[in-house]
Amino acid sequence: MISLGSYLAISFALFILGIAVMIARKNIIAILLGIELILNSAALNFAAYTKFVNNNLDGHVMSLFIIVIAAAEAAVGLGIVIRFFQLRESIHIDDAASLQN
Amino acid sequence: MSTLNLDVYMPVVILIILALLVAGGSLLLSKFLRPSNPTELKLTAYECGEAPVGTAWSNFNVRFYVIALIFIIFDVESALMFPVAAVFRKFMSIGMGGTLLVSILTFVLILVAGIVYCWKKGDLDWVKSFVSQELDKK
Amino acid sequence: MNATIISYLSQSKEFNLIVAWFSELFGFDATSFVAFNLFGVFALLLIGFAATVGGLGTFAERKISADLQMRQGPNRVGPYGILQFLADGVKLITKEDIIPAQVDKFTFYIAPVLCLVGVFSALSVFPISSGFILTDLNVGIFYFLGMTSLVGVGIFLGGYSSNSKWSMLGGMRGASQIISYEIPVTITIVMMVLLAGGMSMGILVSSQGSSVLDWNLFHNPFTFIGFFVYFIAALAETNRAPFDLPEAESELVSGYHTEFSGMRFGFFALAEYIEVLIVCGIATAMFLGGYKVPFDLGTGELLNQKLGLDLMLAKNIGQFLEIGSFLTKTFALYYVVIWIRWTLPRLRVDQLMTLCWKYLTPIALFNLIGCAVWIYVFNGQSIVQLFSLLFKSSGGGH
Amino acid sequence: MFNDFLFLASAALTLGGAFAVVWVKDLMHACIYLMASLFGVAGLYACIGADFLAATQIVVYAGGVVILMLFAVMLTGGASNKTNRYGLEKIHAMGNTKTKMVAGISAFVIGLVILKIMVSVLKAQPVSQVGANENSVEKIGTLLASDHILAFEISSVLLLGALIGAAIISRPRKEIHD
Repeated sequence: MISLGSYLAISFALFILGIAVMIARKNIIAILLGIELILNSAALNFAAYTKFVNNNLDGHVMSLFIIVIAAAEAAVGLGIVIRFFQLRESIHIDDAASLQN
Repeated sequence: MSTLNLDVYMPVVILIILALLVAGGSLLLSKFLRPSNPTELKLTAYECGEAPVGTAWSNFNVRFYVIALIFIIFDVESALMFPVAAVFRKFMSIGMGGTLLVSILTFVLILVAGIVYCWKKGDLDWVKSFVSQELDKK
Repeated sequence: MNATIISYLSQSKEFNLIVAWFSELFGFDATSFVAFNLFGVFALLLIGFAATVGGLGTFAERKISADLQMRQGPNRVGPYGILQFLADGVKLITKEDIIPAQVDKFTFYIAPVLCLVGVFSALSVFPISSGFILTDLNVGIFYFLGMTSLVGVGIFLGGYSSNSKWSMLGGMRGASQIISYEIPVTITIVMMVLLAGGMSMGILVSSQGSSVLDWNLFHNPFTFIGFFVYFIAALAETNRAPFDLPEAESELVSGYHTEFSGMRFGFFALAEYIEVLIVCGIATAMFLGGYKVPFDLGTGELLNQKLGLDLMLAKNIGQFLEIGSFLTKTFALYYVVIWIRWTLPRLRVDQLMTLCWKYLTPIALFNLIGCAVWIYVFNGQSIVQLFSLLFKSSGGGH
Repeated sequence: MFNDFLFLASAALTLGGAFAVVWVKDLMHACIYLMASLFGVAGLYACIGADFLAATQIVVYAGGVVILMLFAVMLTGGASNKTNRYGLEKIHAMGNTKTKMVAGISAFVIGLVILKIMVSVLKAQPVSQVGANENSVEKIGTLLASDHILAFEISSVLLLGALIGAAIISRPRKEIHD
């Protein structure tokens, strides 16, 4: 039941759902939610390969750094979203079409 | 994976399920005991007798976000610090405590620099941020 | 294998007999099955205990505040009104459950449950005694941090979902206060992990001795400061007075649970009181020697050798002694919490944030650095050991 | 037995939460479902003995990122996101037919890939036994302090940059109000 194949399948499904969120949503925050899902699928892959393929825990460390980077990315991305909302009164992705206000 | 013994996680699962059961059970029990005669007036938001105007889901001040931002940075920092702190004694026993101490101090001080920056810029104080905005407007 | 209550019980032969009986009944190794049921039983016991303490906490709070204010307090229901909390529970259950029309139903339903889930699941690493800890995870204290941070989400959603100005303000205040004060708590816990050399509750407790001077509280000056930093910050994290800004009844009517009535409000209140208990217990385990009893009676060897008791019986007696010691310290801290609530006036929001960001967090960071340097310089010895060494050397001098 | 239960529950929570993030319209609910999905991922970590990763997942995501998301939703108008100029309710949860087509094709392709990998991998025998019972915290700490020490320090620089950058970006300025 708990095997590499099942973990890879779950990771793939998570990745696809994240892509679907990024495609389907027109809201910048929702797109950031999708990015979080995608990063989680990558971290899950690292952990699964550590468990089932090699013997050391480097994969866990990589997943740890992925989590760190995901948190930093969420912080900066949401900061940009809030700044954008202060400028445009909207967080719709189609409003972010110009480079300067 | 039969060799992997996950029984240590049983209490966590059991307690989460029990929490859901307690919540659902007591709500179900009270469903039979409590009266239910809602009126127009009961179902409005409580605003000390005034009629509520508009929705409460309005924009909030950005100070809340800066607080949450600094929080998550320190949260992640702690997530990185915990395992290193846990092996500090072990490294000292094998005579590598000095290098680990230096690395920990570097790690912490770099983040202290970030806190000092936010402090100087007035992101940390709750009231002065108004004043700084006013100064920016002028 | 992590130490769990099962690994303690499995030392007795009755447990093995039960396992053997179920094994031959089912035809496969039933250890996991028996463990599951026993875990369920003890989890129910723990939840019942915590809920009773939470209920009695409301009663004790009224009585103590009455004493502090020279009043009578509840004295009608039962002897000294001790059954007051049962009456309150009945009242909460039979109260009408009003769900206003403007609320966001989904979040309105799950917000109180999130608080309960966070608090209850944090109970699973509650170190009552060396044997009676449900599961002693390798990442125990870290898991505790994560699970209690669910309460912040629950409070924010409670404020958001009820779509009322008071609730919204209370929810935002509560969430920002909780996450702000989580930083000093986390940094202090990192310091204790640095000191103990492990993240599991067992290691945190066993890193300190049974006598008072061997507590981590007196290990070095930084831990002494760190205890107060942790206690203040954890107190603020549970939204207790003088930090109860989210439910400041003079500014926001009742804060994030203005629109909640009946049991849904009861969940918030229960979660708050149980969280106070958990915070006091963790402070006891990290700083005040936890469940340690003098002469290591908990292990039972002493009783076994001196009094010739059966080893298992001696161990059980030791467990009860440990539980007594742990609960005594915890309830002493609980009394201090209530005492503080009825002594100090409420802070202002800016004072709250100033206290967190400009006092507690820098002090906690300074503590972390200082404790690391102390451990490196003095090779992990406590200040008491250093003094004893000093006197020994001087005594050897003449 | 319990392992399978934990694994199945975590997988169901993960995928169900992620699917709900795709499906629901209210952004706040999407954040909550994201939290459920991340809890499921933590459970999946626990199933393969990565207990520290599971705890980190809970602390950083449930405690940090989700709170940050909820704050950002509130700061950008809260539930009025549903009724801003474009309005989320005008957008069907899965977007228009174009995005539906893209999603369908990509799902088909990825399904094939998953099938391929399942067939090839399911018979591969696991080499390592990183058990839940042995202390993975010490190993991770040793690795962080010895092999990955540079990444450890640089990550603190990354966090510093993220803190200062996000603080500068989201700090209120004067041209907001005109």
